[in-house]
Amino acid sequence: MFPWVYGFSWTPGHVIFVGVFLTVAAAVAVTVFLAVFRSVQDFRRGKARQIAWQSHFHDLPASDRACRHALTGELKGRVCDNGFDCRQCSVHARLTAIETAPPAGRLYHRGHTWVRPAGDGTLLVGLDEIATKLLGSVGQAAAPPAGTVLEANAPAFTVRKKGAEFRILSPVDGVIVESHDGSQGWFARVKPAENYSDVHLLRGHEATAWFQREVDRLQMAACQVNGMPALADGGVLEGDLSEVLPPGVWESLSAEMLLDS
Amino acid sequence: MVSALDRAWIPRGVVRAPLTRFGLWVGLWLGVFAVGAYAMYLCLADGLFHTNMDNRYVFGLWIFLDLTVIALGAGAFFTGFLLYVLRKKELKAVINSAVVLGLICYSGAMVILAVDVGQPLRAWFTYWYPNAHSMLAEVTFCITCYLLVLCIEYVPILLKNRRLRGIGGYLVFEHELHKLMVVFALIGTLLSFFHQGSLGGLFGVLRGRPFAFREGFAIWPSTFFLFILSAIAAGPSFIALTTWLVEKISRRRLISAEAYDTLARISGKMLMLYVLMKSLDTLFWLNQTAPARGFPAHRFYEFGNFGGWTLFIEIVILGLLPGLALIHAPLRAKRPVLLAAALAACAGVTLNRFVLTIQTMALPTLPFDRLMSYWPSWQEFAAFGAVVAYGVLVYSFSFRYLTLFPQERELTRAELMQRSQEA
Amino acid sequence: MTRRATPGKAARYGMIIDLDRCNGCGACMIACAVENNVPPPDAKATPRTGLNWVRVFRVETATRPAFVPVMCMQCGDETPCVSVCPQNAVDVDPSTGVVGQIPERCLGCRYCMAACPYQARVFNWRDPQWPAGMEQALNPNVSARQRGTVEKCNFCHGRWHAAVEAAANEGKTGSVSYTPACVEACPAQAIEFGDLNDAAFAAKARAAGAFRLLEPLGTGPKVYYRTGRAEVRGAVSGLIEEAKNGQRS
Amino acid sequence: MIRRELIKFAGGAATGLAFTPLPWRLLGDSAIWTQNWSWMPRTPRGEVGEKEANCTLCPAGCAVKVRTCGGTPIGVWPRGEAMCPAGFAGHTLPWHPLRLRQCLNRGRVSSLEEALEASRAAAEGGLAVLDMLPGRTASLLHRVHLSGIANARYIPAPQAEGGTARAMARLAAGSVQLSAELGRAKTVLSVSTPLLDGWAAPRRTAANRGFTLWQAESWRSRTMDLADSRLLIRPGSETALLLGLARQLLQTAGVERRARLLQGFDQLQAAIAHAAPAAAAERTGLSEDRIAALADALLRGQPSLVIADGDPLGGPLPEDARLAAAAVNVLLGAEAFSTRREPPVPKPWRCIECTRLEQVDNHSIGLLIIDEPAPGLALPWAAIAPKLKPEGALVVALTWNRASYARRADWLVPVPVYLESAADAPPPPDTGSWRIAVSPAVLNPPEGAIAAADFVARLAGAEPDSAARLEERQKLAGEEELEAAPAPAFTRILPAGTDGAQLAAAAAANLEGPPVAAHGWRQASVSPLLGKLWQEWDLRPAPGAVTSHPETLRGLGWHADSGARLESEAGQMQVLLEADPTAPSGIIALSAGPAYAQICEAAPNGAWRLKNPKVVRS
Repeated sequence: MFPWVYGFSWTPGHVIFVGVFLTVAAAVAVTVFLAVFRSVQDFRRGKARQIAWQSHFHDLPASDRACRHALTGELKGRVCDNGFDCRQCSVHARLTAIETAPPAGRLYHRGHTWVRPAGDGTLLVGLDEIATKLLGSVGQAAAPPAGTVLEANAPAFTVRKKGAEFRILSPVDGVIVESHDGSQGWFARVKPAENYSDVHLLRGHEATAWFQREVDRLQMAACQVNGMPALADGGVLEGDLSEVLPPGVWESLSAEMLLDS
Repeated sequence: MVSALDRAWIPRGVVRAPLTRFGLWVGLWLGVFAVGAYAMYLCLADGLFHTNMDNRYVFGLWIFLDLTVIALGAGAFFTGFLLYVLRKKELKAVINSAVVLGLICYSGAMVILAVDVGQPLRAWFTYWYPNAHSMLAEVTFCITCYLLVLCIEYVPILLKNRRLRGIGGYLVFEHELHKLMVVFALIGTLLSFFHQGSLGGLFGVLRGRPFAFREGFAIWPSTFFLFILSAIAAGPSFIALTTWLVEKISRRRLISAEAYDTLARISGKMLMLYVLMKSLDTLFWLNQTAPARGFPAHRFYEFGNFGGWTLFIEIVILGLLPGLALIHAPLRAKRPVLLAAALAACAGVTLNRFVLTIQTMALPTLPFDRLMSYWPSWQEFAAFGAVVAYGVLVYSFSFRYLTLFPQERELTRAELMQRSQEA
Repeated sequence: MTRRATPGKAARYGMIIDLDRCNGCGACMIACAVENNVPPPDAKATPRTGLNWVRVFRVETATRPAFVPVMCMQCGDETPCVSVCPQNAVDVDPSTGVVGQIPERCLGCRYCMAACPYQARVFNWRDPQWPAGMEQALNPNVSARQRGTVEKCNFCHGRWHAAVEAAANEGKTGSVSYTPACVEACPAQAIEFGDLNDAAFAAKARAAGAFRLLEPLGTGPKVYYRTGRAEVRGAVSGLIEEAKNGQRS
Repeated sequence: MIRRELIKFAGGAATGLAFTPLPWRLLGDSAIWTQNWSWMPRTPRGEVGEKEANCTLCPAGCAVKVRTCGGTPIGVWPRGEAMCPAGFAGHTLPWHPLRLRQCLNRGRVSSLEEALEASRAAAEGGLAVLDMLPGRTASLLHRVHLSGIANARYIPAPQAEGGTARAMARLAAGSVQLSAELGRAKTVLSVSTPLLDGWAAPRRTAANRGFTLWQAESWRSRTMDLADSRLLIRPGSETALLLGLARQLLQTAGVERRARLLQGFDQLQAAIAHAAPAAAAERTGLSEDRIAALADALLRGQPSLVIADGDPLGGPLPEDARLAAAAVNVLLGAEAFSTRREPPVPKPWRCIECTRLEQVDNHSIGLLIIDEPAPGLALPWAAIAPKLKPEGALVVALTWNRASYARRADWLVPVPVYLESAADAPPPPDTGSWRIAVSPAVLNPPEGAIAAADFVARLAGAEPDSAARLEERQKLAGEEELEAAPAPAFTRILPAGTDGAQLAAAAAANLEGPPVAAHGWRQASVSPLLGKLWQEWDLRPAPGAVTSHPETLRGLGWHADSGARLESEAGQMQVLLEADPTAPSGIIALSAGPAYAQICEAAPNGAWRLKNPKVVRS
């Protein structure tokens, strides 16, 4: 292959043959290098967690990725391609341009967490009713300690139950200043990050629509199971779902609803 | 402790055998692997006389099986091509499994190859002193490159594991790699195309072996193209078969009926095309190529063990019939028919590889020579057994801990729901 | 791949084997093994695993059997083995026309053996072994081959090399004349060795009664056979018409 | 930061390294590592030379040149004429795996002095030297040295002498030695004799031989393959064929007229009285026409020659076959026979007479010395054992190999082999002219080896000087060129005292057991390299191979390709059963080699045959 190897001389066949394969090898190498380079780049720009979420997000079934405006019926069947991060979403910006009033009450994240301003400049972060129904009481050990940096859509903490493990996505950017066992509904008091924004969180009728949809999903699953408390009023489900649903179904359904796969 | 760890690695929402059963299964195959590894050691450290190969059967069981597994492993590249390039979304259901199967087939073939050449330490000479005219050089280049590509394609599947994805930048790298996957799909297709062909060309160019020799296009004999066709015809069938087998062994439903149907339909169409081409090629060879080289067709089929029946079985029984069954929608809708046809298609390709390797070796060329038979030694069987065991192990671990069938979760939930309803 | 030709006139060495003279004694096989340091058979060797660069086939005919020595035919036109070797361990020396096998480069894939229609190639299935002390009696001009490599007749390359050196010492270049071991050994003088570029020798090779093995394959062997017996010609040549003629006679 | 810099440094270094010769050099070197393995033999180094010699492995004594490297022989090549395959491997004989290198006393390592001491003690009970290759200078020296020992005998191996020529000599007037010269014959009938395969010089086997060959044999031997006409006969029917042939010949008027004038004609007539064409045909399995055609060919193609020596390894033919062959030769005029000239013996050498083995009384040998200089020939032990004293007889084998007589001998004394000492070949059986074929010493014999003649000299109290004596004789031969003389007139057609009726009865006798055609190639044990001819290729039957038609094997309930044991009343040997569709059916061809001597018995008529052989699967 090389001119200094004894008795070798180049022929057109060699040129084509070696050329093609060197090209292929180079293409493979360049592509891999590109992937590595881009990954390093992502890290350097601090986009790693976000990209990890993006990668994860794209594995979710389309039904899990419904746009908030599809939930409310404003847009028909739109699937989010932004990883539920409406802060950069042009569609969302356009649709909510007029709505400027600061929200009151809970703002919901699609991973079934909520955020509520505590009034002293900090935010309270908690699990919503569905998550609580799915997981039961979260317990002391679950909440992250004070000082933990949270990033929206990045895993905030992990919940273990019945041998299964779910990570809970953080709804906001910020730093935990106080953690709580969740007995009062919240599990962390967060000091918001400087460029804090909450536009990606569901609010008002969006939240209602989304919540209704999630309850429907649960109910659909639940209805197929005998002995499940049936709910005609669309209210909150009764009982510990982990006891009622078949274990495999409970785990995968919970993971799906918590956007964990 | 171990079982908790095991559980933490198993993908969410799927059901896997208890750890003890899995351990037994793994232990069984590790045993097979150990025997084969010993046989390989004998061949490598002591010499190839441990095989029953000889100066007549210079290629034994291994070349036949290498060719066969690589043909069946073609499902990997073809599925990738259909999914990433032709955008056949239905095949997303099996792409991961196909990649793992391809990786197993190719790496296994490489291992067997390393054992069955006389001087494996000199394997790199092919890169150092390549002979551009040799089909084997082309095969070596293509297979090593493609194995690399398969490894790269395997990385995202691996990194998506429930535990691994949590580590550092794994998901980031996976994400970036995935964005470039179409490049690998294209390169893989190119490489596979050439080396499947070159494996066919391997025997087709043997001008000294009129039974194998074929004329063709430019530097490629017709077997070059026939091998590609037969491999892409059998590949989807093999994926359907293995998926069904895994379903049976794991007692799970893994892919939807539509996915089976798509695989079968593609396999059937390609098989029909292949049978047509193969028939034309055979007619041309029997009437033109071979007689021109002093070998009238009857000379190939007058030896007791290898009558004309091989040709009939290969083309009609294991080619035309499964092809017809697979292109006819009502027929392939019946699962047993589909599976039988897929099995026949794979068997047909296997027989084709057998004929081209073992029968080519057996048939005498010198007019005063006679037919000789060959039976592999236990070492050859064991070495192959080790590769099968390696494949089963890699697949078993991949199946248990990685997401090979994205549809499985949904199907499992439906099934679990139904079961608990019945209870 | 290609070697620079020796300056001066190139040779095309070839053989003419008289099948009517060969009596199948096997002297060529033993002489060849001695000359080329081919090891004696091991305890489990068989005709199918054995190392013989030349083999004498016994061919039954309608009358008495014929003996056919088959060595590497040194194919010329479309050498089946050269083009298949993945790493150029087989080449044709343009200065001699001899197909060379480079054992140091051989991977042992045996593709060349599959390609050879004459089964002239053999494989070292195990390490070569000589009884203790017998390695002292090896030919110093030819090195022993390792297990896992292919070997074959090269028209006694060692002898050719010695002849070239001797000629060079005398200031001569180009084609040299020498005698391979089997030719020297044959008690019946059934093998004639020469340069096919030499008109007289070439004429002999093309004379009536001469033929080559499997000629229609187009491999262009440089080993010719000759017989006056039609039945032998029919049984050996592989030509369909010849076989019919042989049966008739 | 530091880690990143380290990585950068390493990456840069790796890239830079690729542009230096180092990695390429390493790659090249690793190619060499795969080529030089410590267990690969190194070819010898040293100055290459050439020595003229003669091959002394068999009586053919072919002229050879020995190529040497640093003094060690690296090849034997023909000088002028031709050589057999074994000759080409002759230079490896010193390293034969069965080579004996030390004196052994019943398996225990011992010394030459002890062997001599034990021999001296045993010699008092009567000493005999059995010479397996008579006719050499060493054979003469045995006789010279034995003349100084009381009660000593010299016994030449019977099968080493040409059987037909010896039988013919008994028909000639006066005491002569005869030789059958193929070179003079136009038609030759060979009866179970490997005429073209080791019987004579290799040049005889060349395709351009000057005679038409009819081969009568019971298996497809190499000579049979090469013969112009093949007569496939039943084993043991040689005498019947020859008597039938004699009867055919006598139907020609001229032949009969001449034969009537010879003594013993009446006995011959008595012998052939029962050899009616139909009887001979029935016995041999040939058609009457075929025997008639043979007779016709022998008569037309004069001078013609009948040789019925038999295969020396398969066992010589019985005496009655040799007598019948001699009679046929006389009927045909015996023009191709010549008087064998005795090789010159230096005047002062005083030799004792030769004793034939059958002349030796039973229980009369206290010390038997077996001189086995070249591989191959062996006598059945059953022929030797009765001659030994029942109590305290000692057998000393002067041999190079641990196989043939080693099992029977009390003492094994290593001798130098071909190329290790100066030696000569005995005169070949097919020529009456005589030349001395000497091979000089090229190698040193192993420590402790002693030339057989020197061992006998030491026993006789003489100085070992066989090398010097060989030189002396060689000089003598140079002065005196001895040409073959025409054969004397034959006055008899059967030796005096031959009983014609007995001869007829021998021809008609039925053989016991399955028809076994035993044969062998005496050179098979020269070198393991020769295994190429039967183990790595099937040009010859492997020693120990039992070959038969598949149908015949099946009929006997034997399975091909399986190891088996061949047993007879005298012993047993390992055999390999092989099926050969081209083999004659109904006959078991046994390629035994020297191992055959272990299991066969010597009949009073000089033949050795298997008695009640059977194959036991092992």
